[in-house]
Amino acid sequence: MLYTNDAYTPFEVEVVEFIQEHHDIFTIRLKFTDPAIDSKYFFRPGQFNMIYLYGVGEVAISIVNDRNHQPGRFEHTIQVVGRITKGMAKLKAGDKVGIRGPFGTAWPMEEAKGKDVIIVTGGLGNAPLVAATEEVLKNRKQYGKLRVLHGIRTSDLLIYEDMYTRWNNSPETKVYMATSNAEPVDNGKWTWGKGFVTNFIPELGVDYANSIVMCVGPEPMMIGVAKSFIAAGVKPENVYISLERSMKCAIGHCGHCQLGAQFVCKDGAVYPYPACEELLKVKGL
Amino acid sequence: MSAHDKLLGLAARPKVAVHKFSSCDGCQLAFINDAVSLLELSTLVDIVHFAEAGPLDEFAEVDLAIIEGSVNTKHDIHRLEMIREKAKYVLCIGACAITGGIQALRNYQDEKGLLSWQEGVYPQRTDVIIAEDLPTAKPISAYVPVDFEIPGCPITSIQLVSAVRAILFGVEPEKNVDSVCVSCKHAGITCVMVAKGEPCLGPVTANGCEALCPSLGRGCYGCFGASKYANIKALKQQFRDMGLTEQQITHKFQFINSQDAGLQGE
Amino acid sequence: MSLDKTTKIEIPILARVEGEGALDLEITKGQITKCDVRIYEPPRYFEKFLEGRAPNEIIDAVARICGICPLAYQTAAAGAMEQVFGIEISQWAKDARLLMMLGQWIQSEYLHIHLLATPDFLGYRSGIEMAKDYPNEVLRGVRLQHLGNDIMKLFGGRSVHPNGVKLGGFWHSPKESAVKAFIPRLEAALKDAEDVIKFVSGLTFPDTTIPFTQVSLRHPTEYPVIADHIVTSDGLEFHVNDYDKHFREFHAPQSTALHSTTLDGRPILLGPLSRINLNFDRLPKHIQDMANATGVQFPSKNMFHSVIARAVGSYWALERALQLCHAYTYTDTPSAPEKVCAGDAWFAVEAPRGVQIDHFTFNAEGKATNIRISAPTSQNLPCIEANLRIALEKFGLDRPDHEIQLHAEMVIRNYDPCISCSSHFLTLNVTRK
Amino acid sequence: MSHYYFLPHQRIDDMLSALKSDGYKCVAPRYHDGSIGYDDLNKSSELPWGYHDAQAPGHYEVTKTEHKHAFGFTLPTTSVKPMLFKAKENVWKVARNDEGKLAFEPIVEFEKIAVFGVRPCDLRGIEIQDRVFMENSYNDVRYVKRRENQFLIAMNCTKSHSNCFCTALGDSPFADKGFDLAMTELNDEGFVVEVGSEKGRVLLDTLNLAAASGGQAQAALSRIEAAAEAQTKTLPPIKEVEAKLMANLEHPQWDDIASRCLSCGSCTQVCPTCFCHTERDEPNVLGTETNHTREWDSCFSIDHSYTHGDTYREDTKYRYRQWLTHKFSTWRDQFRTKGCVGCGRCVTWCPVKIDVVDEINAICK
Ligand SMILES: Cc1cc2nc3c(=O)[nH]c(=O)nc-3n(C[C@H](O)[C@H](O)[C@H](O)COP(=O)(O)OP(=O)(O)OC[C@H]3O[C@@H](n4cnc5c(N)ncnc54)[C@H](O)[C@@H]3O)c2cc1C
Ligand code: SF4
Ligand code: SF4
Ligand code: SF4
Repeated sequence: MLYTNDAYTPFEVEVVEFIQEHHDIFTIRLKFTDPAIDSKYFFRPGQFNMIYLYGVGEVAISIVNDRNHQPGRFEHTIQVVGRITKGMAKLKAGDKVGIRGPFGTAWPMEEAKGKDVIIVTGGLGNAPLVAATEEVLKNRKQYGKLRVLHGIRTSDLLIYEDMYTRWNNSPETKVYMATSNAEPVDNGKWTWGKGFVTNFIPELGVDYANSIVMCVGPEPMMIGVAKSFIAAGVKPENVYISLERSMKCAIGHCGHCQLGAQFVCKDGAVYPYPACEELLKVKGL
Repeated sequence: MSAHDKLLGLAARPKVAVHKFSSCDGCQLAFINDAVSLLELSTLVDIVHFAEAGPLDEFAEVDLAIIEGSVNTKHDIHRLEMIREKAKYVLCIGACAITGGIQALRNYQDEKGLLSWQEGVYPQRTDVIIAEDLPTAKPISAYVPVDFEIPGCPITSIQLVSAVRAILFGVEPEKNVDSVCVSCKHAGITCVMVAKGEPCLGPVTANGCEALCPSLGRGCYGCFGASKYANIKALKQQFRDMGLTEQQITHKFQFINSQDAGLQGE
Repeated sequence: MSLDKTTKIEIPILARVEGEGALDLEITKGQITKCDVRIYEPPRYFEKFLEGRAPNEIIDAVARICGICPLAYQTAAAGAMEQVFGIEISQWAKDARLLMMLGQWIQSEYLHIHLLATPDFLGYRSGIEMAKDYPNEVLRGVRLQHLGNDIMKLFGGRSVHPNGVKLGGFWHSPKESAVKAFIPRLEAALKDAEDVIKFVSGLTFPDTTIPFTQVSLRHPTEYPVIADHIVTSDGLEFHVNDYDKHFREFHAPQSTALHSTTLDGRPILLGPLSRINLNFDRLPKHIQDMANATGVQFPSKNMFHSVIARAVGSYWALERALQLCHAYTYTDTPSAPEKVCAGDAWFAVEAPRGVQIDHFTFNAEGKATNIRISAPTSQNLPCIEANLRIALEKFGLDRPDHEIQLHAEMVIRNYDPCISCSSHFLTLNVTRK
Repeated sequence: MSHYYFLPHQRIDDMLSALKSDGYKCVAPRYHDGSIGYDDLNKSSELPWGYHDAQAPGHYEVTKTEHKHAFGFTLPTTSVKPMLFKAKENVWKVARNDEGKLAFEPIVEFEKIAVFGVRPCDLRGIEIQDRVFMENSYNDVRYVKRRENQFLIAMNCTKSHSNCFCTALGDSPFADKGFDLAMTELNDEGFVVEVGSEKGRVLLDTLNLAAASGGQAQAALSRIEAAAEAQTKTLPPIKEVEAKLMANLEHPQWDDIASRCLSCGSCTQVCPTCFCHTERDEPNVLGTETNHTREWDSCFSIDHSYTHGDTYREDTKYRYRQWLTHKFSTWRDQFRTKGCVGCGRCVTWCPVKIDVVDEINAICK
C-alpha cells in the first residue's frame, strides 16, 4: 500500500476516462495526479482499492488491471448499487477522486504456473478476474490451458464483450458464457450458452487434478462452483474465491469485514476455498 | 424514476421551496436558527418559496420541495398534490411530515370522540372545522410519494444542512438508523436508565439528537422515531420490571411518533 | 381603479410570519367594511389529547404547540401545574427559568428585528435579500439570535422544543463553567444590543395611533418575564387568577384560533410595546435613558414602535441574563420533589409576543382533566384586525393592491404573529365594492 | 531502598504539579451528578473523596461516605479508551478548489495526558488496543501519537464490584505491567507507589518520596488480594470458553438472548477493547471542504454487517453472537490475546441486565 504517513488518508487521482459499460455499470480509468506516487504504486491481480468520492465516502473496488498494466493508468469497473456508487456514476473525465490501496490478498498467480487455469465468474464478478486472465495471457507459456467461464442473468447484462472475444481467440484459451434466465433478450444474436456455468464442467477439456480455479460471484454461486469443481477432481486447496464484506477502513481496524476470526480486508478478499468453507456455512456469521 | 436516476438530473443551481403543513414551524427553524448556513446556502440554490423567511411562490416548479407538517385537512391534500406535481424531489422534514407528529394522537379517537374534541376546543362554529377536518393526521407519504426524509421533532440544523448538501452533491442523504444509546455512549453520558432508574426510549429511538435527553439526566421520549429493528417488546418488559403501569408504557410509545410502525410491538 | 367595481384579488401568502391564514379585506366606497384575519391552521387539539397525561409529558408536549416560543408554553404549563400541586420551586430553579426565558426572548426578538421586521422598513422582501446590502446588521442579528439559542441550550439541550424543564424545576443543573462561559459573550452582546437600538431608531416609522387597551404582566420589582399580576393601560392591575373576570376568550367564526377581548368586546394589545409602555418604570435608569434617546416617547401608541420596544426590552434581557450568569451556582437538587393532588390554577409568562396564560385542572391522580392554553398571538388577533383598519385607512385605500398588501403585511408583522400556535400562512383577499 | 515508595494523600498535589510542569494535562476519575467518570483534574480535592459505588447487572449507584480515601470506588464509568481511540474525531480533511482539485490533509491531534488512577483491567484494555492500532499491519498515527504522549498512573483495586470478573479470566486486580507508576491506596493515609517505567522513575525522583514501610507494602498487597477474593463470578478456563463458543454457534441460548437484548450496542460502546468504527464525510455547506470522520461503531449497529444485497447479521441473535464470540473467542486468533478484561462494564451498563458471564456459562455448560 501507498503508506507514507497515514493509512487513513487517500491520494488524489484523476478520472482520465469514463466508460459506460451498461446502464448501471461503468468503468473509470484513473491516474495519480502526482507522478511520484504513481511510480511507487504497485498492485497484484485480485487486490482492491478504496475509492473516495468527494464529500460522500469511500467504497472498496477491485482493480481491473494486471500487474503489467500501462503505467499511470488503472481501471475500476463499478456497479451502481447504493449511495456512493450512484454518486460515482456521475463522474466524468477530469474529475478528481481519492484512492487508498492496494489492499488485500491476490490471486495465486505463482501457484497457478504449470497448471490449467479455470476462471469462473458470475455477474460483475468478472471485473476482479480480468487482471488474472490477462496475467496468464501475458505469460502464456508458464500456464496450462485457460478456461474463462462467465454466467449472467440475461444477455443484455454482458460487459467486456470485446475482451471476451479477444480472449476466446487467444492460444489455448476458451471462453464459455451462459445466461441463467430462460430467454436471452436479443434472441438470435446471443451465440453463447444457456444455464449455469457449472454445466460446462464436462466439456472444458482440462486436467482437473492439475487445475486451479479462481471464482468470483455471489456467495451461493461461489460455493456451488467450488463444490462442483472439487467433485470434478480439482483439489480443494486449488479452488480460490473472493469474498465481499462491508468495509470502511480496509486496514483491519474498523471491524466491519469480520467473518469469524477473518478480516476479509487483509486476510482476504481472495481465499483458498478450504480457508472459508466452514465459515460460509454458518448463517449470520 | 429508477433508483439509479435519482438526483441525476438535478439542476446546477436548483430551485428550492420550503412548505408548511400542520406543524409548529420548529423544523423550518433548523434553517432559520442556523442563519449563517441559510445565507451560505442561498448562494448555491434559489429559494423560491419559504414563507417564514420571506420568498413566496407556492406552486413554482422546483427541484426540491422541503415539506414540514402533517396532513390534517382536505384543503391540505389538494395543496400537497399541487406541490408534489411541481417538485422533482420531495424531502420531508420532521416527525409531523414523516409519522404525523404529535397531532396524530387524534388518530386514536373515533368519530364521536373527535367530534367531542372539536366541540370542546371550538365551541362556536364547529361546523367550519368539521367540514375541513380529516379524521386523522397523517404523514406526507400517506398522500404523495416522498423521496427523502429527515426524522426529528424538531430536526437539527446539522441534519438539514447535510441532507441538502448531499442532494447538491447528487447523492442521497445518509440515514441514521442506530439507537440513541450509541451517541449517548459516545458522549460519555451516564445511562439514565441504569444509574437513575429513569425510563428511557433511547434503546429503540433513532439516533440524531446526540442523546440530548440523557445528557440532561432524563430519559429519551422518542422524538426521532424508531431506530431500525428496535426491540420494542424487550424494552416494554424492562419498563414493566421498573414498575411502570401499562398506561404509562402506552403513553410513552403513543406520543410524538405514535404512528411510527417501528414503535409498535407488545 | 374604479371605486364601485368589485375586484377580488388573490394576493399570496403573507411572508415572514409563522403560520397559515388569510386576510379578507372588503372595501366599500373607500371604507373598510370587512377586515377578517382568518386563521385556518388545521386544529391540532393539544388541549384534548393531553387530558389524562402525566405532568412531565404535558411539559414536553406543549412545546410542540409552537416551535418559535416553545419555552413560554413549557414555563407556563410547569408553573400552573406546580401551583395546582403546591410544589414550591427553589430560588435556583426560579433563576434558571428566568435565564432560560431571557434566552428565548433574545433569540426570538433579534430574529424578528433583523430577519422579519427591518426588511419591511428598508424595502426588502426578505432578510436574505437585505443581507446583501446590510451584511453586518444581519450578521449581528444572527449573532445575538445564536446567543439566545445557546442560553436555552444550556438548560434545555436545544432551542426548539428544549428538554430541560420538569415539574418542580429542571432535569439537570448545568456545570458552573458552562454558565460562566456566557459572561464574556453577554458582555460583548451588550455592545451589539446598543447598536441595534441605534439602528432601529434610525428607521422611518409611519404615523399611526392605536387606541387599544394594552396588557402586560407586572412584576413587583423588575421588568416582567414570569409574574403573577396583569396590568392594563386602563389602569387596572389584578392577579392572573382573575383573568376571566376581565377578558373573554372566544372562537371567532373566521378562524381556528381563539380570540380574546375585554369583557365588553374591545381588542387588547399584548407584546413588547405594551410591555415597555406599562413597565417603563421597571427598567433601570440607564436603560430608560437609552430608550428616551431613541426619540420615541414611551408610552407610545404607534404600533410601528414595537421594533424599538423589542430592541430596548432585549437590551434589558441581555443585562439581566448577565447578572444571572454571574450569580449562578451549580446545584445537585435542580428539582423539588414531585407530588400531585386535585385542583386548578392559572399561570402566565411574557412570551416574546406577549402574555402567555394557561389554566390547568387536575384530578387526584395528577392527570389533567381540563386544559386551557392562551397564546399571545391569538389574544392579539382582534387587535391586529382593528389595527389594520386604522392603518390601512390612514395609508389610503385607493392605493394599488400590492401597496396595500405590503402595508398590511408590515402592520401584521409588527405583532410578530406566531400564528402556528394555531395556524399558518396568510393569503390576502381584497374585495372592492 | 525498598521497591515501594509512599505518597501521602497530602502530597497528591505535588505529583500533579510535577506532571503539569512536565507539560501533562492531568485526568482522573471525578464525581459528577451521580456517577464517577474521567475528567480534568486540577487539584487533589477534586478527587472523589469518600465515594463508593455499587454495581450489579443494569444497575449503578454511587454513595458518599465519610471515609478518607479517593479511590474507594471500583472503576469509573468509562475506560481510558476514549482518550486514545476517540468516540468521534476528524481523521483527515480534503479541500476542493474551483477546478475540482482535491487537497487531502491528515488530521493528527494529540496532547500530553497523564491519567491518574487507571484500574488494572483498563490497563489491560490499553494493551489489547495497542495490538489493534499500534502493533498491527497498519497503524493509526493518531493512536500512536497519543499513546506516546500518555503517562499512566495505575491504581490497584482494593475493592471489586459485583460485576467484576477479571479473576474468572485468570487475571487479577493488580497492575503487573504497562504503567509508568502504579499505586495502591491505604485508607486515611496515602498510596504505596511502584515504578513501571523510566518516565515514572524520573517523575518520582522529583518528588523525593520516602520508601514505603514493610507494613505499608504488605497492607497494600493484602488489600489487593481481598479485592480479588471478593469477586464471585466464575467461568470455565478461557481456552475452553474460546473453543466451546465457536463450537456452539447454533446453541438455542442465542435465541433466548435475542428475545431479551435491545441490540442497543451499549455493551460494545463501554467496552475498553472494542475497536469497531465507521467513517463518514461531513462537508461544509458550500461544499468546498469536507471532514472525514471516524466514529465508534459496533457489531450491534445495523450498518455493521450491511453489504449491498445482504445484511449478514440482520437478526439480533447473530449480532449478539458476533459480540460474544469475538470478545471471547476469535479475538485470540486475530490478536493473540483475549478480547475481554473482566471490567464488567458491559454487564452494568446493559439496560436490560444481560450478563455476559451468565450467557457464556449457559452456552459452555
Ligand atoms: C474486496 C471488494 C471488492 C469489490 N470490488 C467491486 C468491484 O470491482 N466493483 C463493484 O462494483 N463493486 C465492488 N465491491 C462492492 C462495493 O464495495 C459496493 O458495491 C459498494 O461499497 C457499495 O457502496 P454504496 O455506497 O454505493 O452502496 P450502499 O448500499 O449505499 O452501501 C452503503 C455502505 O455499505 C457498505 N457496502 C455496501 N455494499 C457493500 C459491498 N458489496 N461490499 C463492501 N461494502 C459494502 C459500504 O461501506 C457502503 O459505503 C467490492 C467489495 C469488496 C469488499
Ligand atoms: S441513557 Fe438511554 S440512550 Fe443512553 S445508554 Fe442508557 S438507555 Fe441508552
Ligand atoms: S465486532 Fe463487536 S465485539 Fe468485536 S470489536 Fe467490534 S464491536 Fe466489539
Ligand atoms: S447485551 Fe445489553 S447492552 Fe448489549 S446490545 Fe444487548 S441490550 Fe444492549
